[in-house]
Amino acid sequence: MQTFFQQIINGLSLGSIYALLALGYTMVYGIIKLINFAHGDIYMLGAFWGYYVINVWHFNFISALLSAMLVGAASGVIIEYFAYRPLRHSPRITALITAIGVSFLLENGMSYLFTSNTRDFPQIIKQVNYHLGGVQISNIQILILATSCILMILLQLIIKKTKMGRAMRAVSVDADAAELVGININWTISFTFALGSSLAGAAGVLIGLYYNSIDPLMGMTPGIKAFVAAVLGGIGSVPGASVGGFIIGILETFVQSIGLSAYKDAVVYFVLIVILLILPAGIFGKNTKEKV
Amino acid sequence: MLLTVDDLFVNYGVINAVKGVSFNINEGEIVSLIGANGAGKSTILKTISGLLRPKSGKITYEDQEIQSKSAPKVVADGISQVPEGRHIFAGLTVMENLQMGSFLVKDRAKIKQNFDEVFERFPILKQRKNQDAATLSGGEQQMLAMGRALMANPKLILLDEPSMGLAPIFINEIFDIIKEINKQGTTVLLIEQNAKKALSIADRGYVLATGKIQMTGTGDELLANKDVQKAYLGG
Amino acid sequence: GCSTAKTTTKGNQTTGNTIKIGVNMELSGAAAGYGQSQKQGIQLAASEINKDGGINVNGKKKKIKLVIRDNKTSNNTSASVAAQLTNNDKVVAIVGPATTNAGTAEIPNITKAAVPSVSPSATDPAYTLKKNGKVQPYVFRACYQNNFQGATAAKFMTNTLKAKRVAVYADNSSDYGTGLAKAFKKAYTGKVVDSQFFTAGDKDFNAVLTSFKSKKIDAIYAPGYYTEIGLIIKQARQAGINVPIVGSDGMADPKLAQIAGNNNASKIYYTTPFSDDVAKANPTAVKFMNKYKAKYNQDAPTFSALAYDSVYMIKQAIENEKSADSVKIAKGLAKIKNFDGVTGNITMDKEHNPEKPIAIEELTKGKVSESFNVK
Amino acid sequence: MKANFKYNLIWLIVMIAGFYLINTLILVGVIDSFIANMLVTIGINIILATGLNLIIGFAGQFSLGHAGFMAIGAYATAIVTQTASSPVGFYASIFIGIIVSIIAALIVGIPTLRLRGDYLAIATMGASEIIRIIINNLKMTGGAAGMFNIPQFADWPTVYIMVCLTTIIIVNFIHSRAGRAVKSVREDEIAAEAMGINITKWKLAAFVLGASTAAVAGSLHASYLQTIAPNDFGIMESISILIIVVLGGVGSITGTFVAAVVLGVLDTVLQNFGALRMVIYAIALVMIMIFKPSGLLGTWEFSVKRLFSRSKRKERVES
Amino acid sequence: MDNVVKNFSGLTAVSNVSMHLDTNELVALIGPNGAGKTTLFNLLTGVIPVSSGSIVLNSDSGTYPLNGKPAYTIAKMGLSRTFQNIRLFKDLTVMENVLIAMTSKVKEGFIPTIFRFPSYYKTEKQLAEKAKQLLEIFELENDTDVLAKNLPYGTQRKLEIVRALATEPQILFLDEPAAGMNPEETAELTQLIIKVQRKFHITILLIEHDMSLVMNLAQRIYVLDHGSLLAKGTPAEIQSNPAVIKAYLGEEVD
Ligand SMILES: Nc1ncnc2c1ncn2[C@@H]1O[C@H](COP(=O)(O)OP(=O)(O)OP(=O)(O)O)[C@@H](O)[C@H]1O
Ligand SMILES: Nc1ncnc2c1ncn2[C@@H]1O[C@H](COP(=O)(O)OP(=O)(O)OP(=O)(O)O)[C@@H](O)[C@H]1O
Ligand SMILES: CC(C)C[C@H](N)C(=O)O
Ligand SMILES: [Mg+2]
Ligand SMILES: [Mg+2]
Repeated sequence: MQTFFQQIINGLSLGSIYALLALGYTMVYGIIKLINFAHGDIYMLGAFWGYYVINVWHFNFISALLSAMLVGAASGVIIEYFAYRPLRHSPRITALITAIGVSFLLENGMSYLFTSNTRDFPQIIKQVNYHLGGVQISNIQILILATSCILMILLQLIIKKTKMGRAMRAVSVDADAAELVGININWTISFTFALGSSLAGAAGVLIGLYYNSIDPLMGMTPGIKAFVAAVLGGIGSVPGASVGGFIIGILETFVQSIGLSAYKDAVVYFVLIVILLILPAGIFGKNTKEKV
Repeated sequence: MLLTVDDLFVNYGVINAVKGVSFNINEGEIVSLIGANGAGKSTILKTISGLLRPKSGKITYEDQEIQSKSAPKVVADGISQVPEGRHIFAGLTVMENLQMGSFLVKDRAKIKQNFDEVFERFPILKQRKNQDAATLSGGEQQMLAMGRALMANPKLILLDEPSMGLAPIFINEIFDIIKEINKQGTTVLLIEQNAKKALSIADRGYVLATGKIQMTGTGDELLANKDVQKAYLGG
Repeated sequence: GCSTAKTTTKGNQTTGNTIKIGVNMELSGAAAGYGQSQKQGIQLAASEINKDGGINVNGKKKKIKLVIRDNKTSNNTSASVAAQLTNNDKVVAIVGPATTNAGTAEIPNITKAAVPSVSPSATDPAYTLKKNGKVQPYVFRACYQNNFQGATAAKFMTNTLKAKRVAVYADNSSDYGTGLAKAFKKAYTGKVVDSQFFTAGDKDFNAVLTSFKSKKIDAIYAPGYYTEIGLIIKQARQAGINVPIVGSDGMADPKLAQIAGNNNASKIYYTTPFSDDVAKANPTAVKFMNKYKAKYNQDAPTFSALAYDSVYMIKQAIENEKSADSVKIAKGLAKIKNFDGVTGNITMDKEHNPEKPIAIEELTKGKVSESFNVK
Repeated sequence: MKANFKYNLIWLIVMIAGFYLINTLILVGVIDSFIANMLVTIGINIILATGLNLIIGFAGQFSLGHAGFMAIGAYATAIVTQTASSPVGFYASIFIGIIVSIIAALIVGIPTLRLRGDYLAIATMGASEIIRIIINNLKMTGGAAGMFNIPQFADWPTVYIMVCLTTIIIVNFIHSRAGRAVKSVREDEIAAEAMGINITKWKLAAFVLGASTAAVAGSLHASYLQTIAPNDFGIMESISILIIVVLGGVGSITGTFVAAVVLGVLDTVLQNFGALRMVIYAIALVMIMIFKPSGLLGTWEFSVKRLFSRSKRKERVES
Repeated sequence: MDNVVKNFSGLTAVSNVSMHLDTNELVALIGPNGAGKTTLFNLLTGVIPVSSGSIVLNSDSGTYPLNGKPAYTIAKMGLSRTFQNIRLFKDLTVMENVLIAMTSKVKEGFIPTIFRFPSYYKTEKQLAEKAKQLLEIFELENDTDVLAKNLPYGTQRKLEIVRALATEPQILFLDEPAAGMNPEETAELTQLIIKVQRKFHITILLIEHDMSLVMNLAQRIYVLDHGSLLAKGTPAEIQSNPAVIKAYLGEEVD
């Protein structure tokens, strides 16, 4: 029983990491229907930023986190401006390939500049473990869990309740009509990228701190997983991204705990496919059947 | 002169959709633009509202050249377009669609007042205000599109085929509403396939064919014109 | 009749004053981390040799010219790189690739060109062998094969740690982890309670560790690389698993303790050719480590040491054969005996595997506290 | 009818001439084994990418799982030729690979092809990963170490012939009733169904055909390189095939050829740039996409017929 | 068709509609926006499944229930349609658009197709000729190689009708064929529809808001309002039906 609850904690904290990354994916996808392959690499940039400012400039945790969010936001906006904006009226698959190209560029560019060695992330917050009836959870786990829940609620509020959020939704359903009511599309899309990418930047610092190891390719695997999580939850949906992240985290943990660790990704993909067959637009996705 | 279009050329890649069109609209008028499919009517509207950039020509609005302004700036200047095919925001409620209409209006009281006016004019929208706009019927969507445009307090409203695909009973209603909007001080540029209806409520009209103005006159003059009758009024 | 063209060569000759050595290496892609370390070792060796005037070929000193090419950690590209190195660059020997997979992809092309290749780290037992069990004439390596390391770890578990129940947690994404796990299980006489896998790039091992915890184990055997094993150590210790963790030379890197955290890195053991003790007794190693530190401003990882040795093994072969022609170098490599390398005293066996001493190091608080000699 | 025969004959002559050109160049030493290596890689990529272009460009189904089917072919050949080490064994292994990949494509395709766009992409990517993970954990396939010492039966002529063969099959498929049906599915599923097109059947047809050519490419890959491992068939491999398709122009087989060649040459040239290679490659990729968003050739297709009618027209003008 | 019902999660778009079409009849379906006309077409052609009720086709060769059949089967059985918002295969040529509609009529095996047996060329040629003939009726024979998306709007509507005819239907459903056309073009279209019906001996059911077209063409009219039948009868009856005037036509009739 104790083991069981411990596994739940393990699953939740892994899930919260996927959720954190999936939120950014979903934001960007929601507005321009682009799988932003480079999202995982912005997370990597955030982690490296945190690494340097803490080690070299001796930032504290909060300022490292906030500055990494700024760096994430800035890189998201810059990438959108140079790589995606020129392709806004091109086929979506073109933009996807560009996103893959940007991802390659960030991964290999960083490897080139900083070598592909793994680095240990400075442990700026001392890890403290809390024990509750034999089940243990660390302060950093709680921090990540709380952050991703709060961010999810915050994002949902921004999208549903603010003027900018409405503008984002309007741009995503009909960009021309949005312009006709006075929405600056470029601005709105930049804002979305800034928001989504700042989440990746924050995730970089949090996850760097949690696992204590960063490298230029660190964005690849969780990037794909987080994307799968976003799809599972219904890509474009904020609560979907979180739920998808938690489901995958718990599922992976469960599969490993019953001794099928060699198949953990296979099981995740299998469940993904099964869920998509039942809910073709993911758990929270609106299945907008075309009206004939 | 509220709006002057001067020797306008617009291209889609190599296709010349509009070839040297000039016309003008006075404050308080209803001006109608009629012409066959593909004549370039929608293209002209989109160019005025800033969605398209002209190849050459001038568009002057309240003594300012606006042909190189972006759509949001044009909206801010007081020109609203009701696009062809309605283009309401699916997935947003009726209420949210209308809120989007006054995206650029800062004054909360003013927004509130706009809501009241729109709901008064389109009572059906008030009934449906929390419904997803995508589930409205065609006529209701058209009303929503007009309501949304009015939420921006436009001086000039551009209507692109507001009667398309509507049942006869809705068509009458829509034209009544256009007249009313105009009476309350909004200048109207109206594009229509339904030339008879359009010309009958218009102060002046222009006939457009393959990207050029062919004819102009008051609404009644055009209605009485033989060529116009033959080509656009069905005999 | 539709006969197609075939090319044959008698190997590449060295003409002029430079000896061209190719480097077919994982400089980008999944194994780039290892490839980069190896490149540094290779470059250090080459510049050292050149500073001394070069390699003595039958009385005449010739300098090394490295031709470094990236194989992207792709089999395809590795084959292509090998072809380019042998055909266009006319190298007389190749160092690399780092991985067994990229290494095997290179074999057809280097064999055709009769150019030997020394891989610093391809560990699969069958790497140097043909299907029929005969040795590949141009394939050499500078590292142990998995069987040897796995079996050594198994003996150590039983004899020194007295572990009766162990869990195996292996890297499932290359032959390295799976091969070692297999060799370990074959040689281990106690009970393997649980056997689980992870994938390179994973960062969260809590689920498996939690289930290990409930199983009363005496030790964990975790073959893999420091990038993941470091995290496994950290997460195991944080989860309250304090049993010894034993691994392989993939862990022999100063980064391991950094990633795990020094406080967590106790009761950690790994098999390695490159132990601190050996190093202290071995002037070659001391020299290497100092120079490496001076040049790259970091402690030398095992992979750099193995790559460094690979270059010197080629040098040795050239000097012994008094020729820098590729076919001769291959002969020379096969005959290497008592070569004084950073990673120990090396003698090439019949299957082109280096025989060298193996040691097991223990980490306490992140520092090497003891090393055991296993026979 | 005669005209049709003429065009087919011209194509045949072009193919044979190409073969002898390469052969001569090898004999006189212009093409060394390095360039031959590049040509074979390009050839295998062409087979992979034309199949994927059929699925994505013509049937409009966004599949991101091509590497999985390639893996099936590769392992079929590796396993079969291990015991049946003869040309017959090799061709039998290609056949087995095709059969297994068709079965896998049906299992994957029947349920998932109902999904749309990016959802389909993720589902197929997942399916392909499942295939890879299973291979990674099987004894028969050598696990993560993969298989090496695979006997080499595929040399460049084999690959050349297979490129011609698969291209003929795919191009003829596209330019026929089947191709039209498949394209109608891409254009508008609802309208296609209303015109009596069984959309599931045609989607599946394209998917299965694409998968079976991928298996052929896998067989050639395994036999030529003589070593394979599960990691060769991961998501990145699927993506790199996708890149060829999009770079050449989604819906242009000619474009696929051009892109495979361009990327193949670029890749080998970049070998000279060491660690910068992937950086340059990434920048090139982004640049090409930004400046040529619909791919190098868009949907343009080379056609002997058109060439002829054009030159005829010219003749008429001149005379 | 009997007591057909369609529910969309909570909304009843079509409720208990019963109607019938006789051979060679030309019937119109009118009603306010959102009355359920298009939905009814979708039910008849299998685009969406019916919630309850039955649809039956009585053809010369027997009686076939159409409920639950997929759209492509229904199309093969001889029910073809056009769409309210044009659904051409936009990036394909006019010719291809028509040929696709003939796909299910040809049986050419995979092997002969792939390896280009002479029989393949023969079938292709026959198909192309048949398509040409159809296109000639609508004066589209010179546009065979034009991409559908580059056609003017009115011509696209015509092409949709040609494409529907190419499936050799017994019944043709036209959803607002005159939408977006001016009166002149509408008149022209009216003539075409009459011509087509005579030439191919088919039954036509059409939806239209343009009363000039409806009143000139229809032998009978069904009026739908809020998903149920409001009235049925001849054009004259409908025009003077007060309920129809109130719900649909409005006070003044053009
Ligand atoms: N996005 C586009 N790309 C290329 N050509 C276009 C585009 N939009 C319109 N056209 C062409 O420009 C010309 C004018 O089109 P426009 O939409 O302005 O006509 P319209 O008068 O509004 O017709 P309708 O009555 O059908 O709405 C037409 O020939 C049309 O085919
Ligand atoms: N796929 C769908 N999902 C949900 N509601 C739908 C769907 N299709 C149609 N409806 C609803 O069913 C009702 C009938 O729609 P339908 O399109 O049949 O109307 P119509 O009579 O063709 O109107 P119009 O003359 O405007 O074309 C409308 O309220 C519409 O919103
Ligand atoms: C550097 C390591 C990834 C190489 C590994 N020992 C192998 O044989 O593949
Ligand atoms: Mg228009
Ligand atoms: Mg309708």
